Amino acid sequence: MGAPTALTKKDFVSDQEVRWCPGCGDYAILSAAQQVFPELGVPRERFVVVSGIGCSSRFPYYMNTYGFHAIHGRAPAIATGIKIANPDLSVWIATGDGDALSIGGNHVIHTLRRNLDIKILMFNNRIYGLTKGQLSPTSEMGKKTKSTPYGSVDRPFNPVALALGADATFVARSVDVNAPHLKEVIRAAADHRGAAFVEILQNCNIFNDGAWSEFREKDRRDEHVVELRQGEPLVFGKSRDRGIRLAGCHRPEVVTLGSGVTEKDLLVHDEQAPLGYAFMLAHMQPPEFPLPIGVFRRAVLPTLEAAIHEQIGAITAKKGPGDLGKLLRSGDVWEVK
Amino acid sequence: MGAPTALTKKDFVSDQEVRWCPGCGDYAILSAAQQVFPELGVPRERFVVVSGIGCSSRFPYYMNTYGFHAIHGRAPAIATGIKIANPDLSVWIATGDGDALSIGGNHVIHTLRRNLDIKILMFNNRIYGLTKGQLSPTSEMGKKTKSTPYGSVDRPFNPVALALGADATFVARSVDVNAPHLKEVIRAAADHRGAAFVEILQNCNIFNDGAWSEFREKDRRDEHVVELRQGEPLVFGKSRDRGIRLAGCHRPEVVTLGSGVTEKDLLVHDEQAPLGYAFMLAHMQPPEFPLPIGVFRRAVLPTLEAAIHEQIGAITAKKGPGDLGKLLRSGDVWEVK
Amino acid sequence: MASETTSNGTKPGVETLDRVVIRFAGDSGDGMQLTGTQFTATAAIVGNDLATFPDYPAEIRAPAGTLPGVSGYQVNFASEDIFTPGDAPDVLVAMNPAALKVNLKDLKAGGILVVNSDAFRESDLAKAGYQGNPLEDGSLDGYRLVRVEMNRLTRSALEGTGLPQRTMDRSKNFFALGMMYYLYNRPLEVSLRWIEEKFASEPEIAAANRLALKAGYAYCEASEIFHDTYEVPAARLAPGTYRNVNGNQALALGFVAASRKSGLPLFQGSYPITPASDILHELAAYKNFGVITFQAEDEIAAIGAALGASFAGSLAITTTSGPGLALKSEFVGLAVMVELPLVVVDIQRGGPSTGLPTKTEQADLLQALHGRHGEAPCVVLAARSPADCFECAYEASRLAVRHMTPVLLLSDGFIANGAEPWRIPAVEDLPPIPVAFRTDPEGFLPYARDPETLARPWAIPGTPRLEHRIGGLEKSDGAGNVSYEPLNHERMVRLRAEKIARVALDIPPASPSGDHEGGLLVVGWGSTYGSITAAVRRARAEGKRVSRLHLRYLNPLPSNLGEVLSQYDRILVPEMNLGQLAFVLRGRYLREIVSQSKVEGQPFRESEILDRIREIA
Amino acid sequence: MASETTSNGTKPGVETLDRVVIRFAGDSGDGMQLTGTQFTATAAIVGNDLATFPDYPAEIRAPAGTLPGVSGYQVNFASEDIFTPGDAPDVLVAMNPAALKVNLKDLKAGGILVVNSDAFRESDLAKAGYQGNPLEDGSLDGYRLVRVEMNRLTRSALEGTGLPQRTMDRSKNFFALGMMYYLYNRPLEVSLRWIEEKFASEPEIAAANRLALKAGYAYCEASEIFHDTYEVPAARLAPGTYRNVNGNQALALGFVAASRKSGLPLFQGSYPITPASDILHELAAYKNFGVITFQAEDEIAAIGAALGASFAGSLAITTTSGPGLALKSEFVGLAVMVELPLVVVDIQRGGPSTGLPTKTEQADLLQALHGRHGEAPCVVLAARSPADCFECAYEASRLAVRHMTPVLLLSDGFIANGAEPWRIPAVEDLPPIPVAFRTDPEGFLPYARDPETLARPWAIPGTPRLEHRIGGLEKSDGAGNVSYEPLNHERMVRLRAEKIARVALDIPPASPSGDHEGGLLVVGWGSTYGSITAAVRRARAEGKRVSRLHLRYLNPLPSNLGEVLSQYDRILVPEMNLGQLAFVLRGRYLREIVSQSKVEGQPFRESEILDRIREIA
Ligand SMILES: Cc1ncc(C[n+]2csc(CCOP(=O)(O)OP(=O)(O)O)c2C)c(N)n1
Ligand SMILES: Cc1ncc(C[n+]2csc(CCOP(=O)(O)OP(=O)(O)O)c2C)c(N)n1
Ligand code: SF4
Ligand code: SF4
Ligand SMILES: [Mg+2]
Ligand SMILES: [Mg+2]
Repeated sequence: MGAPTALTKKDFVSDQEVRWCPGCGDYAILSAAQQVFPELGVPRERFVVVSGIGCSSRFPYYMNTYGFHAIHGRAPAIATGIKIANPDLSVWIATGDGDALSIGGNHVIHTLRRNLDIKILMFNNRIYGLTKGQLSPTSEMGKKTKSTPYGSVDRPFNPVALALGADATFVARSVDVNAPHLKEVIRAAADHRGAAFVEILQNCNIFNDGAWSEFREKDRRDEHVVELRQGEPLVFGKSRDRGIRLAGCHRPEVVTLGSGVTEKDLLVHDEQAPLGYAFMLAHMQPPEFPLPIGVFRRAVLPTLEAAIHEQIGAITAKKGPGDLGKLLRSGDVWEVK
Repeated sequence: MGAPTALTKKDFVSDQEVRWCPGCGDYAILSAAQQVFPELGVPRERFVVVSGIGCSSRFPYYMNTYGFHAIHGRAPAIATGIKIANPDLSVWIATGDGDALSIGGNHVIHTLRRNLDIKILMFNNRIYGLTKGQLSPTSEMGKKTKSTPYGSVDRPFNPVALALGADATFVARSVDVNAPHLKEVIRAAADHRGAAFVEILQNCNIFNDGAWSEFREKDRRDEHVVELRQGEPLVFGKSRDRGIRLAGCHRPEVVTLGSGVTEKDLLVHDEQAPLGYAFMLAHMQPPEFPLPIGVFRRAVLPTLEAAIHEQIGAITAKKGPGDLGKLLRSGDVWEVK
Repeated sequence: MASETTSNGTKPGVETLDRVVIRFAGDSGDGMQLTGTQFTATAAIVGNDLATFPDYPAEIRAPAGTLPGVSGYQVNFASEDIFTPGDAPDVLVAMNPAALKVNLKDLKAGGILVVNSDAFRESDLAKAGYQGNPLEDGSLDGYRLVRVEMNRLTRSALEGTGLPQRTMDRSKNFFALGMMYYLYNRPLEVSLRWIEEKFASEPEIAAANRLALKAGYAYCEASEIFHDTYEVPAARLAPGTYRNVNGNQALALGFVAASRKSGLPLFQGSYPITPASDILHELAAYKNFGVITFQAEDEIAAIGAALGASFAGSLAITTTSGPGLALKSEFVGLAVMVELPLVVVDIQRGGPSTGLPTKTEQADLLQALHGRHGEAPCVVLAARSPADCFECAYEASRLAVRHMTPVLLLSDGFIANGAEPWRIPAVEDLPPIPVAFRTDPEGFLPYARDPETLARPWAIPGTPRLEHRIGGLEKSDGAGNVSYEPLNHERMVRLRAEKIARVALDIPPASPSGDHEGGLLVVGWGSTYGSITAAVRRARAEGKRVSRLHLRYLNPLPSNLGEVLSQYDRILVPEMNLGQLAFVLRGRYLREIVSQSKVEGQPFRESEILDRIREIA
Repeated sequence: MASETTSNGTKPGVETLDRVVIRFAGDSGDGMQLTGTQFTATAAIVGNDLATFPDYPAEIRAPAGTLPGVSGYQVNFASEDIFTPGDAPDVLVAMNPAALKVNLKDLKAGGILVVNSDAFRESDLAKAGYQGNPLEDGSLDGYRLVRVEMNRLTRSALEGTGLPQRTMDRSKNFFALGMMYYLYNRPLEVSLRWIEEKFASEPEIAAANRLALKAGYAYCEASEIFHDTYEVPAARLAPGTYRNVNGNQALALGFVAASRKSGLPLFQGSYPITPASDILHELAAYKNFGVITFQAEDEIAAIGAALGASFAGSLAITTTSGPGLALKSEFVGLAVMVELPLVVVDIQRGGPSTGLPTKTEQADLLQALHGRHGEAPCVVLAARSPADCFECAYEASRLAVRHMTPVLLLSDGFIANGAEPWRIPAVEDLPPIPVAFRTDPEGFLPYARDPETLARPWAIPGTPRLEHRIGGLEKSDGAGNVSYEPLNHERMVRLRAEKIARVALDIPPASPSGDHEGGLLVVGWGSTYGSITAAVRRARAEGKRVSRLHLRYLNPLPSNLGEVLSQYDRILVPEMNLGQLAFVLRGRYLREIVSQSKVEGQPFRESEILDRIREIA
């Protein structure tokens, strides 16, 4: 995608003051993106960051690229138009759990099924931040929020499962403050040719502080997440002493290594495995399981924008480029003298 | 749900002339519903059939129940309000592949995740019927339609997979003209306490004739579908000589019975299995596999409307029924003489 | 093939007429739309002026033989210039009792009534709700009834084909067509050629239709069921090359032309909806013009994708009907705020809500003008006829690009499906649509304004050193950064309003036809053009002091409009709504307006407007 | 606790004032909204009339100390009746330099300026963009500057608590509040009680705030930094029980009241959006009133669920702001077609598009009136003040149910968040809302009409033998079956229009205040009520012949409105938009209207309207 340029993080910092609450997880995500973008070999002017509405959707203002802060939930629609109109652009979406999965759910699943080469970074703080603390479709049941003062009775979405259900070709999960992991996942999403859905666990320290503590805090996360790495067994724990094994097909279980159980017995991660596998991983949830982070699925399939332009190319090659004068005069015409 | 009443099919036939094209698969679905409804032990006045827009969405006019022919894609929203407002009603949605999965996709997945006790019958003819033949999100790639005269380049949804991704508690598939099977599935959906998503393969003989021939035609379907039956092995074929076995976890394969392979080797269907299993089935697609029909998943979880009313009940029990006079006078009040 | 029509020589008793209106009516399954279109194609080639009105049921296929299943196609063809499909048909072809029942009331007294008498069995009559048989009870005595056993005659003509009887019966519309060709002394070639092409892959069907067409013609010749035949000579149309277009085709062509002339690739984001879907179908076929058609998941995504494509530098359009425009409201507001070019086409249909999807109406004008939250002004245009759709699409594109604004273009079901001859413009005569993307980083400000138009620069992604962010929050004047500053907001609200107001400098002034002043002025917009024009011409012929003005530009209104209106004593505004333009004109110019409303899902008849003119002029 | 405030005795130099305006301003993190609300609560209990204006940034938390992060709360409290939060504050409390910079321009000349001098370090000044220190450069000489080391003083007051310094600093807003209580001789009890309840689970915080509050009070007492103190006696309000409400609370209460009085369970379908979300928050707490709040996935689903609930027999409402209303357009059209009761609340904010989400505006009127395709008339009401929201919610519910129609109710950010004393009505005095669901199958026709209102019957699912189908396609008159019949469509379009027009018989006539005729009439709607009323009162005191009329009913307009307008020589319509009501009145009554526009995201000042009146009266 263009010649490599000597870009640095600084090149991606816009002149706008960042206006998130101090301590918000969004800062870490911004920083990760600003670090990864210069490394992608894409000239800066080819990046477009699109967003909806929400704290997370302020993201484009802070990225010194082309940006479009759209309306609530509609970033995928705009991104789709941009990408189809100019496939040379590197098109990213920054969105929140409400923006992407509540009002924008349909656009997200359609973007994924169509496999447009667009990268969706969904900041999941399990709450509506910008509107000051209402329930989101990822909020856990029983949650007390401004709109559910007695606790919510809504079952939440599992974002990774939903993306898989929509047949997304790239599905991943990472954590705001786990910088190396997050950067790796963002890079992997960028490298994927096709739609990428990345759920980023993000802390809203004002309206939902601590929602993801066990996966964010340095001293706890090793016990609570399992990193998915292609071709490697699913091991976790501070001392990497536990892993995931299949108790039966589709039935994962946590086992402790040693005493007869070795890494050989564990599930080995395969991003290209049949979808049932990724779906199983998507349903591994605490407290029973550690939370998988990393790439759940990566599949190479034609992208929509490429297919559209190929079709146009093929038909143009066959019919010759359109001649406007001829087109206007097509069908039954007659002359009046 | 109320005392059984001696209803018959006739009671569910409205006085409106049915206005589908002769030969349309919708007739068979209508007839199946009109046969099943009287058997459900629900008084007729408690049925409400809601729909969006499309040929399929004409359904409510022909059912002699309460009905609401809404706007395109929005039936789930209306049905949600009806069901929450009055949980005693038996609420059904008749919808098409475009209505449910294109414009209405978001409402469908939210209705499923919330697990409202609403039954969604999606008539999948892989085309827009009412608007005379455009691409639908279930149309196969390469399809030539009015809106894709050179063939479509859109990857279709897998409706069953999408419903599972949205964590639907009941997901099934049936075929318009397979009356006994369809009635069984509709009955099972009715019996399920929670959201039910039923994909019904339906033939549009005008704009997409033959889309599902191999699953519809009496003499071919046994070779091309595998019926999912709880606790039974996945056997198919006219002479029930083939079945589905796991070649590895998540990897189904078709095997021929005999020559060492017996029913014991086959997958045994379990509607309550972990979700990875149902998702695997959802991805069994022709030509490699026979198409599974029947109930993919059935899980019992609290319904939204019940939870809402329970919460109201519990809070009312605790606080006492609201006193309007007191409410108006709550907070800091003062008297002016 | 041409030799096959030699029978079309001169015949005894050929009377010359100025104009004739035929309505073909039958069951939805009878192929009446096709028959009408074929008759129209031939009339066009013969050189008649013409106007058509297809009227079909909302159901895909209502039960055969019933009243809701009736489909009709009316064509008015003439040697003079005409503006409407005609009020009352001179000829009604009724293929079954339901078609007779639905359409008879419109047939002129003494008009020719051709019926397929094979379709008047007792069961057919019952389906149409007839007690007795109208062919026999004398109830049709006021018409020149011509009974033809079309099924039988078609079958016998097709005997040699070996086709099953049901298939044969399907050709009877061509039999009827052949009869009309005989009656009006039309050549068969156009339809024969069309049959050949259309059914190239089904040669038996082609043969059947060909035979049926000729049989219908020959039957009249042989049977002399028509005493006289008629001729409608070519019209004195302006010299040029013509083709027949309906409104949706013309829109599609207009956008492709604008794309070519501007050098911008055309991007259509759309979601199917009657009666707008055909624009998508048309454009989807123009792939070798680089046209991208994106069928989105809904109307919101459709406009969103179009707006994204506009940001990326395409000529972006989105096409829909009323319910879709309602859904797009929020996005049109965003387009106003980000000031990108975008054409939003609304093919109006009967409302409110799902309403009458296949019928025509003009009741979305106020939605187009006001259907957004906040002060969100847009340019609004309306096409007046099928051929005018070409110019309007082109003009909407030009204004959108030049003024960096969303433009709403209104058409309706009547002109979308109705056809008329279109004088094809030469490509070089089309006005230029200059576009200059901003490329110079020097002094670039995303919300700097062109001093003349107040348009902001179009700086598209991919351009080095113009990286910038746009969005729906209020913008600071010039820099375009987010601004909550009170006075900046007021300034921007007024700038956006002024930008649209200045479009009035870029459009022609209002210029009424008729008298410059005095008497009655009939003001119209959109598809009432034909009926108004015809009615006013007639009234003037009667000596009434009546002029007319048809508005293409509804926002901004032409800058001299207030002045023009003030020249007349009375103003009449006929509209297919409850008086929406009338309300706007009253509010703008404080002029008393007589509003004439018709909300039947049907276009105005010339006579309805004429009657109203007679009452008040 | 009451004994703790004995210090609030008589003090030397207590001056009595009729009204005072205080503005608390600080960083978003400084708790200014809380401080303002507390001062207001106390003023209410003291018996003052009052009006408030909270003004906070769009960002959740803009960077601390910056200009966009400034949050303000203005309260006007008085012994006379007042209508606005006041144009210019008498007192400005500025917690940091940014707050000073943003707000100083509004402070009255010679006004009291209380600053937290601890927040004027060099880095603080830089963040606010100050070059020098305004506290030292003489630029504040025109004000009564009172510098208080609030951080230091608060910390020393909280020394014993052992709390970390950062936590201590959070209580400094209570210190400031205590100072204002001293200055205006207010009791501390109300706030002390509130602190106790609010922080019941965090006793250290409660203690800290309590101490800070008293310390602020005591500091003034001890330091005598204020030479005089002031008293604002209780206002002569109409007798009754009062509480303080903001508009959104009042709406919530109004709907609960309507639910109770009608016997219909309340169903709210909503999607959060500023500034409407609080209605959802309020209603979600009223579960023991049987209130169901459904937070939908978007605005479309929210109105859809509400319409479904209405079908099922609930009192159904949906609440949103402009962008949400745009999204609901299509569904409002369906509600018009199915003729079910539904209240749609739009709390207007600055537009277009995302605009200025936390600022106020009145620019959705035309959207409310016209923002639907087809002829889709609705009832439209607008609330004029926080307390009026109660009545409007109630009245909207009554009209929706009685006339079987969607009702759009407009409020805006200003009154949604602004508070005023509300005279609580007795439950038995609320007008009845009779509801009779249809139960009799005999002769049941879903679209039969009440002869008086033209409302159709409400027959809810679950009722035996009333099974019927409704939907968005055109209905046949009476039976309500799908009908494409042209004349039926025209009849139904006119019936729906007439049904809404007849609502005019069910509402009070327009009745201006002031003179019955002659001179200037100021016509307003919505939240301009306060400024207009105050300005007109002032102008009349100056001897101007000026009257005023405030419209609650915007569609239909009161039936005597045309007559009323014709009684006056000139008409002025001040609006926070570009003249939307003015346009409607011109279009309806062909009256010349002077439109006064302000689109700054800020309410009108009394003086702005007064100036305009002086110019033209
Ligand atoms: C059409 C519309 N509806 C509602 C809103 C109000 N709104 C803005 S952001 C938001 C949700 C934000 O939640 P999320 O997407 O999770 O983002 P976060 O702020 O948590 O990052 C809502 C409801 C809006 N701006 N527009
Ligand atoms: C808002 C809106 N957009 C578009 C339409 C046009 N429309 C009606 S039905 C339909 C799709 C029908 O397809 P499907 O849901 O698959 O139903 P089918 O007719 O195939 O049964 C469309 C696009 C509409 N009525 N309303
Ligand atoms: S409200 Fe929450 S998500 Fe929003 S900026 Fe503040 S901490 Fe971040
Ligand atoms: S168009 Fe297709 S789906 Fe619609 S009624 Fe006809 S056959 Fe059925
Ligand atoms: Mg969030
Ligand atoms: Mg379909």
